[in-house]
Amino acid sequence: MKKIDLNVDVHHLTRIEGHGNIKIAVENGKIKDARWDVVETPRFFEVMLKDKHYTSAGILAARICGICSISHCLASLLATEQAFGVTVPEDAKKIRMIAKHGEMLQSHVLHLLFLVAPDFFEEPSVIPLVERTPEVITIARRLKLFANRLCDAIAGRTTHPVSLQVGGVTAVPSQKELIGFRDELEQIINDLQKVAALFATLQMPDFVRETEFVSLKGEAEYPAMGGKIMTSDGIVRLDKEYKDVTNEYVDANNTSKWTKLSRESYAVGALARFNNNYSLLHPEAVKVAEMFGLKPVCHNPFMNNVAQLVESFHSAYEIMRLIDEVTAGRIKNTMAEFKPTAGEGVGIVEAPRGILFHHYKYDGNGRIEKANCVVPSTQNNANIHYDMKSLVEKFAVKGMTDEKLELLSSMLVRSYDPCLSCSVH
Amino acid sequence: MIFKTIVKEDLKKLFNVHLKDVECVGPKQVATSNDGKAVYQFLPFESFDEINLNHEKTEYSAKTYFLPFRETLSTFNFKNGDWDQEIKYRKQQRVLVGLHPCDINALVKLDKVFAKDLFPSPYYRSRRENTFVIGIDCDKPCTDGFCASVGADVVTHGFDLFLRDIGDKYFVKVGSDRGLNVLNKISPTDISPEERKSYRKKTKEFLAGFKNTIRVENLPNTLDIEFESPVWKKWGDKCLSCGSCAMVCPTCYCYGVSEQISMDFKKSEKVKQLYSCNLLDFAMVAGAHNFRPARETRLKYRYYHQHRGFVESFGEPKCVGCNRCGRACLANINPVDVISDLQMEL
Amino acid sequence: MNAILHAYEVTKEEDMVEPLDYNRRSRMKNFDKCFKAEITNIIRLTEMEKLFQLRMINEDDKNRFTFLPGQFVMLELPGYGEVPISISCSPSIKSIIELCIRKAGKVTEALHKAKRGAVVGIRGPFGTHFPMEKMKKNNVLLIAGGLGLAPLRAPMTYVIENRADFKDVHIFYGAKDPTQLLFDYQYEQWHRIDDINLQIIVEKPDELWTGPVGLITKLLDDIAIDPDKTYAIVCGPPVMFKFVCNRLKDMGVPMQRMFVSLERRMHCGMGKCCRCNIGSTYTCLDGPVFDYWSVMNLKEAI
Amino acid sequence: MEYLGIKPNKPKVAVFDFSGCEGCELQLVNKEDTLIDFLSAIDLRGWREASSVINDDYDIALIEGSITRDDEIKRLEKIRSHAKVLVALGSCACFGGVNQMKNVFDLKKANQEVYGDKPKETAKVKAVKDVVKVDLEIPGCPISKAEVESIIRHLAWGMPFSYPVYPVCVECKQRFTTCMFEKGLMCLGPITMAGCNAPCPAGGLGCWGCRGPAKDPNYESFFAIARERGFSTAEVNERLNFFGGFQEVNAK
Ligand SMILES: Cc1cc2nc3c(=O)[nH]c(=O)nc-3n(C[C@H](O)[C@H](O)[C@H](O)COP(=O)(O)OP(=O)(O)OC[C@H]3O[C@@H](n4cnc5c(N)ncnc54)[C@H](O)[C@@H]3O)c2cc1C
Ligand code: SF4
Ligand code: SF4
Ligand code: SF4
Repeated sequence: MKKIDLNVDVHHLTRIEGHGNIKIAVENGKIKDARWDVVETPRFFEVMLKDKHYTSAGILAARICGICSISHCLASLLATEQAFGVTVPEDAKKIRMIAKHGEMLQSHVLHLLFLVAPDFFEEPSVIPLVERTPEVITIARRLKLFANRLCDAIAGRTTHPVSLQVGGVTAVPSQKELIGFRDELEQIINDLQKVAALFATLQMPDFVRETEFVSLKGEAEYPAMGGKIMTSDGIVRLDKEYKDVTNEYVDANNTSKWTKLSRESYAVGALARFNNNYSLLHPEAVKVAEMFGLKPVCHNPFMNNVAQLVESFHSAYEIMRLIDEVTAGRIKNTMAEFKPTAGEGVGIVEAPRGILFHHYKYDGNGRIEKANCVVPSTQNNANIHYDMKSLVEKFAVKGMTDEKLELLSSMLVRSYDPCLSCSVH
Repeated sequence: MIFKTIVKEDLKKLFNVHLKDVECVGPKQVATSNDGKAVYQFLPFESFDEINLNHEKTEYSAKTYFLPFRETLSTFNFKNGDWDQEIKYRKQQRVLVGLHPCDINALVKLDKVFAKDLFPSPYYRSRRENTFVIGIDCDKPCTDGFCASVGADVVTHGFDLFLRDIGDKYFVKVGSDRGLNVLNKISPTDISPEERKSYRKKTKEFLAGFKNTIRVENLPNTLDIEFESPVWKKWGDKCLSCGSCAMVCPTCYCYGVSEQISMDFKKSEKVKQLYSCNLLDFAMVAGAHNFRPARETRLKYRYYHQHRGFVESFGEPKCVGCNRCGRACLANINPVDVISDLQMEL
Repeated sequence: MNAILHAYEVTKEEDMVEPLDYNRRSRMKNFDKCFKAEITNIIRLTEMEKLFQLRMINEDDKNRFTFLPGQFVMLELPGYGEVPISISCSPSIKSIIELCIRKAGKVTEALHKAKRGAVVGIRGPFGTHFPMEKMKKNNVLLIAGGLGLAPLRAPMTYVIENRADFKDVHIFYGAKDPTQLLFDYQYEQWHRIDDINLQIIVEKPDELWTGPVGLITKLLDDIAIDPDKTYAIVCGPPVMFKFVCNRLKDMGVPMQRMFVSLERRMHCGMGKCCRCNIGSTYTCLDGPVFDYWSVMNLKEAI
Repeated sequence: MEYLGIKPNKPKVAVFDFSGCEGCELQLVNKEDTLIDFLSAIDLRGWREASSVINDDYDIALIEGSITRDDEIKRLEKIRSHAKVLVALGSCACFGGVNQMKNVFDLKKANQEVYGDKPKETAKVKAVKDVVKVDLEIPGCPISKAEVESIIRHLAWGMPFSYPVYPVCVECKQRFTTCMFEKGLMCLGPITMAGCNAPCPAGGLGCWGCRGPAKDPNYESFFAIARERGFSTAEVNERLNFFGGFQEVNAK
């Protein structure tokens, strides 16, 4: 048998958000090293949030992540609203939800078509695809443009929203504008079908490592904001008990913390939501899952890509339903009356990359005394790390070139759609 | 002038039935201010119920429908080292309703500059001629306006129809043949002697109601003599140089032109953007030399243009006394205070 | 279109793009349309200034474009912008327009990079002119400082071409140092013209300089004029024309017989954008040529 | 396209990210209608977030994020040595952004609070210009893609780029926004540089000054106005300090 020596050293992996390194060393068929290290610089948001007035908490929190700023902002608002005991008007909730789904669509499309797709075409970036498959790029642009415009209209801006504020929303697009978006959705869903057709031709690596999946527990709807936490290993917890789920700890090689629950690590994100809440997906989204043979509980991390695609359909249909509901009557009140009080609140949002927690403790003057944020990618990092080990065990030790392994391990990390600056925050 | 009366309800019909497929713009409530007052803005509406003709005064003026904040003057299309120039005007019809006397008088002043002067502007004329203007008299003078002082409280022309609320009817002045045409859709009646009386009574009450005045007699000369007055520094020190006054003013029309190449480098647009003489680089020339580096000088020149320059060119002040600038100004710089300060200097 | 609004005459596009014609400017309908012109020659004058010779591409435009000394055009470089530039050549030559341009910023820098054959746009001419007719049968003083020679060149060539109509002609030109002198290749020719007093002075001479040294006002020391029969055109930066005009005033020349050309920021050339407005006066409509009396009455002019 | 005998050059561009949320980089792939034209106008030499191509030969370096660790200083210095034009992209790069708010805390304590007894390396937050020379700044949190496009076009045509000198209020007026102060809210618009198209006042948030000061702002008058309208000095200063663009400017 041939001697197997492998060496992969990826410094600052490309086409992901933030800075992380892959290190794999196999000597003589023995794994010396197989690591996923996050080296992003810490920014200390939890410390910066201290002493902040509730009016600026959401603005600051949004800056944790430029890609899912709407989710961070919403989680922050939910935490504050829970602390103050605010009941957000129904119309405002729906409008927030449209923004939430808009972000989900935008983020998933960005990941699938701009960051993942080049791997399958064996290109370094999306730019060569402009010439190779212009139709795909046209679709990608159209989808993203739609989602961005929708968020701009609803939240005032896609990146770092402005009109999502404690108590509700401060600006509402006109009925006419909303109906305009509704009319475009047919084309959007059509485009998503084409994306699905494209992904159906791509081969996802056949890799399975059993893990625990953590997400919000949907009650009547596929989960998005607020509610209980559940895991695929059968644990259910209240929002206040989130720390029992996350169990954050510090790893020496990572600026991102790691988390664990029933096993050495757990996963969050599209696949986790899918696995835990399959029955609540929109029927059209389920059809797409079936097309890919994706069924719960799936333990192949590469299938997270497919789960994102499934969710994109779900979000598109949800946007349609929500716009219909909002435009059916006259939008009444979108802002609750409230007074800041002393108290604690936990805001949980299913961000595109997974479950997100913001936990604030307020003094009586509307200022934060203590803040804690647990971010999706933080929770995924340990899982990626253990996946990496398992991936090397399964594939590499049987023989593979360095290049192939580098690509495969990079694709593994990318399939989680990690957001590292966010995970370190 | 032809005078008619219409039943109020018919006006609604005019919009909701006859003008259904034309773009209609009127005073719409957009917000509530801190002190509980409704804030109005001239904005497009679908149904007549969305607007309120009893509004006190819109926050911004209606000029933007004639002099938009941004307008493409021409497009240069490049090809093979050469180019051609393409010019387009806005020709779509629009109905503008709810303009007060100050607003209409402002349009008449803009007409002097943009439609009739040495170099008439086709961009303006095209918009003006394709806009159907329906004005309405104020029920009572607004709290802070001084239109009467600058002769802008009464309108005689510059509209297609002009209404006054005389109870259950509108008294209508018809200013153009197309105005009459439109009016005929909703069967107007000839005015009765009582209606004429009540129109005149209402108008008299309105004119008698003015409290807010400025003394404009000899103002152009005063401005000249007081060029170095410390009054300018007093107000200039407060000025934020934010241009808000000129943006909301119905008669401020200064602008800047810039060119923007498209991202594919295939064409370039020459874009006009309304500017303000209060903005820092208004009189800046090459080599960064600025003719008006001081806030007070820039502020002063706005008043000069309103109350001296325009008088010299057209025999009347440019200001129509709506005090929109005063309301928009966070530093509370307003013509009444500034001008009375100046007059006091004497 | 809504039929009931239709009764009113709607502006037709054709109305708006009627060709331009100078001298009937109130009948002109569109002043935003450019004449297309080709750069036929570029002459480097100094480090910072170049003379551009332009020729209208369209034959009709060429015939229609007439101007008077002192007027300016808006020079359009599609994609870069538009700048006001004085016409710097004789009004009698129909085939060519000369513009002397200093590299000062965005647009002018691009122009300095342009090559022969490039196509630019021209709008105008705009503004007032020097009253050449009135000046006839009088002495004329043509005085320029620095780039002021650019606007002065039009009246100057006019005077030269119509030499017989004028009495004494003095042309004074001053610059900081010899490297900044514009049109130096033409001095020889101008010197040879009979009965014109051409004097060139620099503030800081170099080794090769043999002419007079000092400020331009110094040249006035050596001439005797009959102030009642004298007109002056003074072009240059405000500090310069202020000194010269005051000096001429002391010599007895009436302020209304001295003419200067002002520079302001301009974005339209048509008295609309207000950028060149000085109080009540538009530099583009009432100027750029003003008599000195008016300038002194314009606040902030200098 | 060639015009005036001048050809636009295709600048070699590389994008780098330091400490930040990468929202500004995201903006670079937004504005989808001109995205392809934008990407064709540049020769992309490196952009970790979007491409696996990495090349050290570039003219323009777009730098996102602030500088908070020694290895970042070294990386930045190396980039500076390659780049002809170094552009600071976004408020973090231009003035430290929200990140600089951590500078008021004791870093040791902060570290302990987040990482317990296993502290991570960190340093006081710096803007890019505090470390290397910056040629152009595009402030904003996030940046406006339109401005980036405009800068790229100017660089491609060798034209100097100029920023609006006026404050946000002008853009507010141009989009019919009712003034925040009218509604009883605070807004830094009158002293902040325009160019963002005033999304924050339009969304009911008021301007937080993410683009830093306009040219020659009238601070005194602004502070007086804020005071008159019942906003405390602390409130005004908190806002001025939020994005770091108004360093050393404080209401008294
Ligand atoms: C009536 C008149 C005649 C002129 N004649 C000449 C001439 O013959 N030769 C010559 O070299 N220059 C002349 N100038 C000055 C010339 O217009 C400026 O140098 C030029 O506008 C600079 O533009 P830029 O884009 O290169 O510079 P930038 O500094 O980039 O200018 C930006 C903008 O500012 C405006 N601007 C800047 N400086 C001036 C200025 N001095 N006057 C008016 N607008 C300005 C322009 O509209 C320009 O678009 C004249 C100016 C005027 C008003
Ligand atoms: S200057 Fe002021 S008061 Fe006069 S018309 Fe303009 S906004 Fe109205
Ligand atoms: S909201 Fe802010 S930016 Fe807008 S006009 Fe008011 S003060 Fe200026
Ligand atoms: S309005 Fe203010 S805070 Fe908002 S983007 Fe503009 S400059 Fe930044």
